[in-house]
Amino acid sequence: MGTPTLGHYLVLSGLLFAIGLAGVIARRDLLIMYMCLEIMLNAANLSLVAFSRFTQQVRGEVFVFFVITVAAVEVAVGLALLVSLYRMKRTTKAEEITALKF
Amino acid sequence: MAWLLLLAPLSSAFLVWVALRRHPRASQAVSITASLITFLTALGIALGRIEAPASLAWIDLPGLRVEIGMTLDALARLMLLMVTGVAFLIHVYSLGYMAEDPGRGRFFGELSLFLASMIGIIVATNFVMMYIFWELVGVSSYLLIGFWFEKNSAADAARKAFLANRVGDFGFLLGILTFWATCGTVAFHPEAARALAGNWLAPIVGLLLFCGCVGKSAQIPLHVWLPDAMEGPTPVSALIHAATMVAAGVYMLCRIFFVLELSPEALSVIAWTGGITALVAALIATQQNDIKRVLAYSTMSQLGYMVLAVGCSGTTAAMFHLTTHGFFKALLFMGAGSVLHALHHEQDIWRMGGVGRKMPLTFVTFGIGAAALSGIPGLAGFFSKEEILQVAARSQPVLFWMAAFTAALTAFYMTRITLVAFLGQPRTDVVRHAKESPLVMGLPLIVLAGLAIVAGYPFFGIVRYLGGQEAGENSLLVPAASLTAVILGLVAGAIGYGRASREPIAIPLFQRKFYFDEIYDWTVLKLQEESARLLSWIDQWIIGFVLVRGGAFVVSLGGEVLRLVQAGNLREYAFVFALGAGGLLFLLFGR
Amino acid sequence: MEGFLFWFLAVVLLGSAVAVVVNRSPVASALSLVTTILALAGLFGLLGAYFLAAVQVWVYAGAVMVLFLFIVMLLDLKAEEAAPIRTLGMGAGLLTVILLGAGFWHAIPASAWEANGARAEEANNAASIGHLLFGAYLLPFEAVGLLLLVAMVGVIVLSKRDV
Amino acid sequence: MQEGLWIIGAPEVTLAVGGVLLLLAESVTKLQPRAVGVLVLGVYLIAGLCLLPFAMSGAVLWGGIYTWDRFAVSGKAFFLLTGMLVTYLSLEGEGEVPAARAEFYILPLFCTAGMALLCSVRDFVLLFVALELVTVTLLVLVAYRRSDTASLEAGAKYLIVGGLATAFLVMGIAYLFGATGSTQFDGVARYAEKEGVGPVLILGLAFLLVGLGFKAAAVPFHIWAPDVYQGAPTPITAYLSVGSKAAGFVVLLRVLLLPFWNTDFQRHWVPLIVLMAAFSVVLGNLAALPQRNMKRLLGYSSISHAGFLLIGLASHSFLGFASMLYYLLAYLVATFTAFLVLVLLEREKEGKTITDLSGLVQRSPLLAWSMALAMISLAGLPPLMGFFGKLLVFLAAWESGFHALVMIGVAAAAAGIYYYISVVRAMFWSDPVHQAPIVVHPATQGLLMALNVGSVLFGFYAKPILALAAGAVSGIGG
Repeated sequence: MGTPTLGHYLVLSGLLFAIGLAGVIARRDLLIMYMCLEIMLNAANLSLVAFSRFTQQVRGEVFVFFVITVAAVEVAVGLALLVSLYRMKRTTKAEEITALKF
Repeated sequence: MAWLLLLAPLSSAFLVWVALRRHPRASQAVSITASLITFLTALGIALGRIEAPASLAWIDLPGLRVEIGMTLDALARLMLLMVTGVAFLIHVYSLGYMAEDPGRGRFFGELSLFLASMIGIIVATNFVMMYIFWELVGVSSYLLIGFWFEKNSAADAARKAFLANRVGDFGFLLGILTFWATCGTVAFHPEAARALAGNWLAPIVGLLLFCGCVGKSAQIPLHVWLPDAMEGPTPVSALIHAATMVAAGVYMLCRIFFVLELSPEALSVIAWTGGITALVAALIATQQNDIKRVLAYSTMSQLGYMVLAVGCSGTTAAMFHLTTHGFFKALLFMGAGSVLHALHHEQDIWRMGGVGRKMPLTFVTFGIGAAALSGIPGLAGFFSKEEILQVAARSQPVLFWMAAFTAALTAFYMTRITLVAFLGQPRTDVVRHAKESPLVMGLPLIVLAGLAIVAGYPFFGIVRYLGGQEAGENSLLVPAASLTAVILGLVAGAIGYGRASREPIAIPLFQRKFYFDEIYDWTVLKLQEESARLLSWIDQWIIGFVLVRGGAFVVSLGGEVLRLVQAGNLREYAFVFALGAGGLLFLLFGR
Repeated sequence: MEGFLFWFLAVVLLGSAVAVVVNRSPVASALSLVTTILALAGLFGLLGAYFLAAVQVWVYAGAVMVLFLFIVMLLDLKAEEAAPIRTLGMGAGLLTVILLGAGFWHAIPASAWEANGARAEEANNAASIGHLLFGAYLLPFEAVGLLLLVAMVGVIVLSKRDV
Repeated sequence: MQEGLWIIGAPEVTLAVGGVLLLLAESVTKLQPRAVGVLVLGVYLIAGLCLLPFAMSGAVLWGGIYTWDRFAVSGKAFFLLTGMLVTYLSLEGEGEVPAARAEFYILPLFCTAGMALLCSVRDFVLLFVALELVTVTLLVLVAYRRSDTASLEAGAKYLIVGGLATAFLVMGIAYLFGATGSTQFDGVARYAEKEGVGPVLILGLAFLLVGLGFKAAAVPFHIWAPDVYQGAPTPITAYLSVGSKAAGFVVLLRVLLLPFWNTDFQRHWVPLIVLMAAFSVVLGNLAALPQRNMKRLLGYSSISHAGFLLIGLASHSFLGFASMLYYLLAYLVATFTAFLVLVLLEREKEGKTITDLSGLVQRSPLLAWSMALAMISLAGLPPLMGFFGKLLVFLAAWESGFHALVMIGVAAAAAGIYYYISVVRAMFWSDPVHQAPIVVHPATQGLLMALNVGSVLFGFYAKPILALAAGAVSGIGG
């Protein structure tokens, strides 16, 4: 087990991203789908930090800082929305929220 | 000054639309003044008192410069004079014809818009400007034909006209784009087309541009809208079918002749389209009973003549016939309108009879128009038709014989409707109580009848104005053949219909207009069915598979798939999104 | 040592991420997500981004995930029934993982596999981030401030009981 | 322009400060929501006035992350106009908005601030933050009617799909940063010029396109649009269809013109844009055909317009970009006219479906005519702005050699006429379902007239708008 290279980190991050995406597609509960979105954002963060280290640029880490903040903001608003939705419809299952359709 | 041509009717249309729709008197006044101003301006231009203005840049971007300007050469001046003159007379006539219509304010506004767009086509200096006004003519004629939109038939007719024109315009637009792409400019300049000379694209460009004419000038196979367009008020029929909209196609062909002449193939397609249209329309006209439909088919037939002339490189002949035809066809339509006005919109000639005695002025003027259209020597139609036949005889002998036969048919059906409608005994009570139309409708008739008599003579100067006849040997065969044809037609008509009170001949093929409508209806129906099937297929499979409801087949594929493709389900949305992203990646890296 | 830590954390990271996706109970999913985030913080540390590792633990594991858990408990979400998620959803998901993973793999240049270069030794991580944050990136920083305000108002608007 | 002075001119600053002040004032003094709405209009006006003196200046500020050029200024003006019209729509459709209404007027200020900021971005970090400001604010606004399940559902869908787009965007930026070591546009451009275009850069470009395609609602990232358009409060639907879409295109222009202008890059993104454009025009127009719900119909129509705008973008020529900007303005005018009429009808508790529009001409000729003009302009018939927009876009694409694309576009536009005309037919040629005549406030009458006249006038007299657009485009280039 040698020292991990940039490639290792990138593949790791890519896999994480794909798992998150798969979760968004596969899960039926909006809340869990949202958790999977968080995984995807985190995957991007991992790439950023890895790049930041291997290009010797702190700027990437600053961007991660922004991403974390924005993610927190989105979680706050999104959860508020989901709670309101739950209050009205008593569910957060994706397939039960399909009044708007073709 | 010359800008008045466009500004006067445009501002009239705008004023009526914004403020005066509810005030018929005011909008009549505004609209008639505007058309008078345009006519006077056109007169001033024709007399050389008004010069063409400098062009303004309308779009000025690197790579594309479109100017808005005015071409005022002989071609345009003649057309301007004819269009504005006829339009003015039609405005005056409409005062009487539309006097009782509650919506006439709107009517006059739409007339002004139509006039403005027509003038735009005439003076256009480049393809883009012409296309803009071309489309605008389409829109405003849509409004005018559908003027009585309460009637379902009018709404349908308007839609039909619109659709047929769109088909033609699609080709026209592609033609313009191709021209621009090859020549690098959109201006009407013979030098501009140099890049096309000898290019394999030349016939394609020519034919694509011709598509626009096929739609607007009602050539086969896009002619079906024109007879139905009779649903509009009669002044509209006169305006659209006589002088202006349908003539726009022929005018356009003359204007862009510098492109067409680069390819003999395109020219012969054009000539044949015109010849066939002329013949088929004349055949249909012999068996129609609706007076306005007869006139509509005869218009189509005459337009076929003009297109034929262009196809035989006889632009002068085409424009000459266009002008004289504009006069006598407007006259015929307004005469017919006058009859309809008196007979409370009875259009069947077999329910008229003896109208001539009740309405002498209308009868005399209509008769002059009919004689001019039939090509009786001494009247305008004779001279111009003669020109076209000469041109045809020189380059396409087969088409010449077709055209001569058409001339006989023309004389035949004009005799038929004149005899049946105006002579004999009144066949209904409405006719017995008919009265001559008011003077405001009569005056335009008189003016046009005068023009229908004199416009053809050399002293009137139309041909000279256009720069003289096409060079070439004039054969004696032509006048002989055409005279024989006219006489044959007249005699046949007189024998067949002199004393008839019922239709003596019945040819279903002609009555049913060669079954064009049936064929189209069937095709459209099929198309609709097929596209409905296609749409529902898309709905079920593509949209259904990706994001909407599943159908029975989805069930058969398995309930699992069904669950995956639920309607409005966010999970599929996410899946589609991911597929899209995957597709992008595939396109970038998969190659 | 670094190699061992990397592989250990990577396995934990991927395993817990998969656990988020496949767990039927929402609470279990949320807890798996916490694990994911902690593992990620470990990787950040491994990459020398100590400050971010701390932020990750505080903000994500500390605040965001507690919020998630709280909501899960509040809504009293039931575990999902087995059938649909097990089969087709998973199939589509797996397909996505494979496709995207292959895409990433393909896109990563060979040079990346040699780049195990020296760490960005800008000794004090937090300080340099701070400098950038309040220097070059002051404008986005202010914009994020505005974003937080919007979020605050938004949360109130969306969840306050009707007056 | 003096360094620092831009703060006075930048609308984003004025709008943000105005918004914060209004929030404070409203919580302290119990202002009427309507009054807040009028004040918001005032804030937009002030921002516009402050922008004027700086309209012609140019500078690159903040160490290169923020640029002030003619494109930025035109974009900011465009978004100010959008924001103003949205607020006017909200004021007219007051009954649609629930309690705690004042925020409904104030939040769009922040959103517009985000859009104005987007016009000036020259750095991916700033781009991300500004884009999120727009998305999050819109999210709150979409779900604003929280006692209405449709609104909440729309919000949930926007949340999840928007979240996906954000994730892709961040990933894309990560790759771009990783490959070039810079987050600034010109840094990326310089790197690509020097080192060539590698796979990581292209990956970044693709992910960026996904994120921005979501904003522009272009196929295949369009799925959220019809649902969200239908569920959101009507003024917000208008905001989404004009503001959010325009923001997407502004950023696309900025991004594709500076960092990705390199021909090696063009080889990659031009075919993608062409495909997206073709699919958008076809799918948007076909899917709109069977729709009866007006907002949903406009949703699909907006997808097709994204396609037409993309055709302009795809031609990647000066003419294409300029005509795209002209098209955007035409789209703004027509869309807001349509939505203003819808809002007025909704006040009468109708206006949801085409049937509700039946016989509108007998109830209010002004509304019917305005709607008809809007539809005709969207359909692309002369002489309205929409026609010239389409014509120019087609011309540009044809010149760049995308003949098939233009033919698809023309055919799709022709198919689209059908559903626009069916709206017109309902208004003019059917008997009214509802009878009560509709009373329209004089100011609204004036606004409708202004929009109508503008649509006709700037169609015929396109030169000034085109000159503006051309100036703006020439301002962007590297």
